[in-house]
Amino acid sequence: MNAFDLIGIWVAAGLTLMMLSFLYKDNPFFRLGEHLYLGISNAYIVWFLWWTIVRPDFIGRVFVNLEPSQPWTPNYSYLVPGILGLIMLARMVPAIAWLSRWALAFIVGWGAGTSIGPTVNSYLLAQLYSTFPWVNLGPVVGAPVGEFVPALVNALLLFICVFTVLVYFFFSVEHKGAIGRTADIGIWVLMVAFGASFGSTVMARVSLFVGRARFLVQDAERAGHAFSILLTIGILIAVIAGIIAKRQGRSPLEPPPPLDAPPEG
Amino acid sequence: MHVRPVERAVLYILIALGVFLPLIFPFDRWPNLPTPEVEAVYNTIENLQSGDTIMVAVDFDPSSEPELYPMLLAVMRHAFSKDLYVLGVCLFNPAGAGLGMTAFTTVGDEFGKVNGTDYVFLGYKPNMVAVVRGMNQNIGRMFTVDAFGRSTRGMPIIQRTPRLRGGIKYLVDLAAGETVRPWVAYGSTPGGYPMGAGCTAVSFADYFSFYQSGQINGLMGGLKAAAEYEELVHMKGAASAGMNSQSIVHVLLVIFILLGNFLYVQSKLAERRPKGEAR
Amino acid sequence: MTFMRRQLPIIIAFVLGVFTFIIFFIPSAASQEAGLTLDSWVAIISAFAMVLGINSILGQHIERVGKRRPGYGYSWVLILSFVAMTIAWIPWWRAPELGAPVTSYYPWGGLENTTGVFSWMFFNMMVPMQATVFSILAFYIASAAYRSFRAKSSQALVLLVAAVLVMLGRVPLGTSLTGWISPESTFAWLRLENITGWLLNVPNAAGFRGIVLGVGLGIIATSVRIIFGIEKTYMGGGD
Amino acid sequence: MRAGTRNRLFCLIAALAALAFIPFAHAANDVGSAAPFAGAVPPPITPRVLLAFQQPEEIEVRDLPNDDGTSIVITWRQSPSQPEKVRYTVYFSEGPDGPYKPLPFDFRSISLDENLMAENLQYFSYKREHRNYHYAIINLTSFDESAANEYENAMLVYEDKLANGLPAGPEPVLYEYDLENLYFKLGVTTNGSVRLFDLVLHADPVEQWFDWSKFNVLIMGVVFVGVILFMIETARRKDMYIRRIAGLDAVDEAIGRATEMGRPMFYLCGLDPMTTVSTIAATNLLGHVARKVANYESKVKVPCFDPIVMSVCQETVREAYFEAGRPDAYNPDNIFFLTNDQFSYVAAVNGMMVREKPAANFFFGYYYAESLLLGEVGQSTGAIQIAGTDSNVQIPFFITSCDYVLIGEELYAASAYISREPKLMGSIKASDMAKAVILIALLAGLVFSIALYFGAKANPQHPLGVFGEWMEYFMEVFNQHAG
Repeated sequence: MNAFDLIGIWVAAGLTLMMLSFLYKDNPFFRLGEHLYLGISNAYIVWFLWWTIVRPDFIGRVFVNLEPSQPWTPNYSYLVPGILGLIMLARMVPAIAWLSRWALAFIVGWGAGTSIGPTVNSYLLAQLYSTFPWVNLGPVVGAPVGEFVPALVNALLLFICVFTVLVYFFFSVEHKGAIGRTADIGIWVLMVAFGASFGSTVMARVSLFVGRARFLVQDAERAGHAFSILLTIGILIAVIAGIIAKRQGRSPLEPPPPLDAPPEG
Repeated sequence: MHVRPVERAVLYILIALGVFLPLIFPFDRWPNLPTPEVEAVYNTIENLQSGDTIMVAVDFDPSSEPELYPMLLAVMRHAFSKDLYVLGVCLFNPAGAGLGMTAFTTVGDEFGKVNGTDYVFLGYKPNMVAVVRGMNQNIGRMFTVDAFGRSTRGMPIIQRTPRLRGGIKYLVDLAAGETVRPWVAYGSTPGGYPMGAGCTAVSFADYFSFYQSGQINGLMGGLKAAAEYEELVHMKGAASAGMNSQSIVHVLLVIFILLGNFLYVQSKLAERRPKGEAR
Repeated sequence: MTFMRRQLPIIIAFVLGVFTFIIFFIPSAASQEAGLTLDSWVAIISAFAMVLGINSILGQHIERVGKRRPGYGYSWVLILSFVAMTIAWIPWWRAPELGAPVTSYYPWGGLENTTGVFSWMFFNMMVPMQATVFSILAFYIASAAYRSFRAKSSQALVLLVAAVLVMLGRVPLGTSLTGWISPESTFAWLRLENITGWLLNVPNAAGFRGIVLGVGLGIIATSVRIIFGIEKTYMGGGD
Repeated sequence: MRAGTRNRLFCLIAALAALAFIPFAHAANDVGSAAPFAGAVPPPITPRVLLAFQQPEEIEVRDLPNDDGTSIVITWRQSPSQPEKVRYTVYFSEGPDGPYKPLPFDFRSISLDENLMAENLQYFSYKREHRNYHYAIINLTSFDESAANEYENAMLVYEDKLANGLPAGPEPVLYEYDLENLYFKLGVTTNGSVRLFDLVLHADPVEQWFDWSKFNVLIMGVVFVGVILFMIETARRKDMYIRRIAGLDAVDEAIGRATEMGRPMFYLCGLDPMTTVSTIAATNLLGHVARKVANYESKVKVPCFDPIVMSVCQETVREAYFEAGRPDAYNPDNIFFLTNDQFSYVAAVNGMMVREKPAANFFFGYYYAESLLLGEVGQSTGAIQIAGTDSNVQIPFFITSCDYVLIGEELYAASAYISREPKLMGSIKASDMAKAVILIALLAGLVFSIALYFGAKANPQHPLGVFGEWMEYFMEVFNQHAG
């Protein structure tokens, strides 16, 4: 554990506690962490885009040969995205800002065009085909009762649920009478679906905090008890701030007086 | 419909305690009964003799660290407790290399193993297929430098196992993405060494078909499997504590929901009673 | 002149939209190649556009520092951390070629230099903060469940019951509540993990399938409005 | 001659033939063409189970349809004999009668119940009898790949030997397969030994210019696009009815409340880039919301996750202020970029929410795990929150933390609902008609399923004969194009 890693763990533990302090209330520590995080994440994204897209796909194809051992010829067709990219940057110059619409149209048109085929295929057809009862029942027809009956019940229930939920999404028809009742069943099915989905993700979310707690309790403690020291400092500061707040007659949970009023803008 | 600050504070403190206490004071009230696919990985490593070499592929990144990092620690502790030599590599993305370096050094120090002689972490290299094929043939040529920037030319562990084919007895691929299929197709099958895998709970179903078809001889899915592995190795660590926390927090949550409903029903009754009896 | 400002973008969107739609149906090598080339072109244009983003955020905070607006100290933190990390990844001097004995400490380079300053900042600043903000969800999922799972209406009751059942069915402590029902008996489906499995496989899958069918139609309708220039708000205009 | 003796005689003759075959096999090996591949020579005595295996009929080879001209496909009718552990395999050679070797790349042998033509609609049309036809796809480019692979490995070994001064032998050369005349033979194999059927198969792959397996996708897509354009035209003349969507009626209420309290509103377009259609829908809706904000002389802040989405939002809001007749009130600083990293974006937005205490929050577009972080913090600051997303998993989190939630398609109907523009309402009517068609197809599928169930009870092999096949074909028409 050389000094390089030791400082690293202390910084990581400190920033972890700073960001967790948001659970108590918004405080200067969280704000510091927030702005630090913004600066670093933007720098990381610029490196990531350069290292994984601009350098290999654009520079590597048009200007410089990145793998000297391989035969290489410049592919000038890749200048087109470069020019369109620069046109997009024309937005910063108000006089020719309208030029950027060409690049916008290119991207939005591409997005719309590429989505129709796969959407029909996997959003519509795949869901429709797997709702037909025979698809799930076909292979099970000959099976013994114990296996066949649950499959039959599930296949029919699946069909009814999809049917009613789809009826709920009708827009241009008044939800009254038969359609209204089917739509109501559809809402019930959606509620069960959302409840089940909510319940199934609790495990994943809790394991995230378990991961952080493990880092604090194991890795940070091993690096000179970083966790316990920083935690006590944090609690002390919170207590002192609470006392000052009480003396000024406002509850600790309110933010301090407008020493830093929200920036107008 | 608002949550009063006091309720919110009590809620958060209880959850924080529910997670921290099992980590600080480990206990095992609720055993994690091992499932066959996890036992398969354990038995393969358990049947190896000391002096054999295995490779651990750290193919995940910080976003799946909570589930796969404890699994990595458990497998490493098991391997070192049996005096196996361990090679490490990360072929998923550069962000995963850091986790591998920390795990290898932490568990290495725990067992007094020397970096370079008993274990080596080779770091990240892009273009997975070429790297796996190259390592099957000659590790030193593919990784001239390990993750710590030291040349692999003079390393005893590299001299002892110059290549994966015929060099290692087992491969464990802890995968957060699509790295199991290339490892099977270009590493384990042509190289002739058996392979096991670990994955997040979410992608357990996708990799189960590899286990059923026998391409991998064992599969560990999520934190629960890591806890089972720790149970088998009798070295209770982060995963078992994690599962205890999960149990506590889930039950806490159910209690809160019932409590919330109880208070809600009471407030509804209180509203109706004064109007009803008009005392 | 208005052709260049108004009609030409619509024509570009139309041509791109129809071309990418047609490629989907042509399996030949040339069309696959064209599809992949267009994908990487869009990625390159989006990468260039990031300059607009950096210009926007740095612009805001430099202005906040310049005008000494309240909270400008934090803007200093943002600007300095951005500059520090950007300097860290630009390879100022030639990196030592691979395998050469490591003489001096080489701090520059992005994540590929695992012992560089950039990697240090990534692993000790960005990753912990990312994991911590993500982990706050464990607290918010509790307060959201506590506040909103109240049996106000029959629908809310159904939402609450489904969530509780699935939660209990996922944890060893929970499933031990119905552990006494033997897995082989006819009542095996009453075991919590089987109920959870059923809830996720039938109502949950069916509910989302209905939504996805609706979303599919919505996506196609919106794409058509874009390609045929019926909905042009994305291009703004005015002049 | 009783069957038993006939069989034994047959096996005797076959064994003799196999014996005769052996020297030839060996000879071929010595000649050993320059192919770097020392294939596993089939052991001399083929086991009885392979000899007894009845050769399948109708073994044909042709170009693989709907592909880019790199693969051929061998199809054959299932053989009546069904022993276990016997699998089909394919051998190749570079001359019509040359030595037949296993394929150089890892070609998984096919078991007797695998690779049925009826199950792969990407290359075969759906027929019931296709249930007892097998297929094997051979991609000719993998010959060159495996040759390159062999060459690389050989070079590594060669350079290794040179580096250590060992005798390295001749320098390996990249073997060129002549893809025009490759000949194949179908065979059966069990634990290492193989028997090839003596039918020589050869075909030239052809590049298709239309993927017929996607024909159903094309028809449905074009018909639906036609209906949308038609409805948009007719919508100009007569007005349309749209059912009440609670979330969208609340938008006016939320804007009004924000103006009274003199506090800003936050509008988020989601975390997907501009190429995702739900982000396009979110920016369209921003245009209509911004026009109302301009009329109310209130302020809407739009923190963006993607720079292109930011530019589009700036254009949209400027256009809205222009149409509302107040171009001067437009302030581009209200629409700004934060970062493209998920959690620093959320931390920054949460910080702004707590400090500026907006009166209303709008979350439209596609969201990931951070939906609850935004919703919960917004809820704790007491803002009215309206969310609309098509990312299924995040809808429950918005339901527990927001006042109104638009589910899935309601987000796409939002801009039409609020603007009431006839051309947008037309496309809503079109998607309703498409939903009606889907419901009819589902009902037909239900009826067919019930009929097939009773048919299968009567005749498990061919439920309802030809009609049954037509019903199954109807359902397969709605099957997605795999791969």
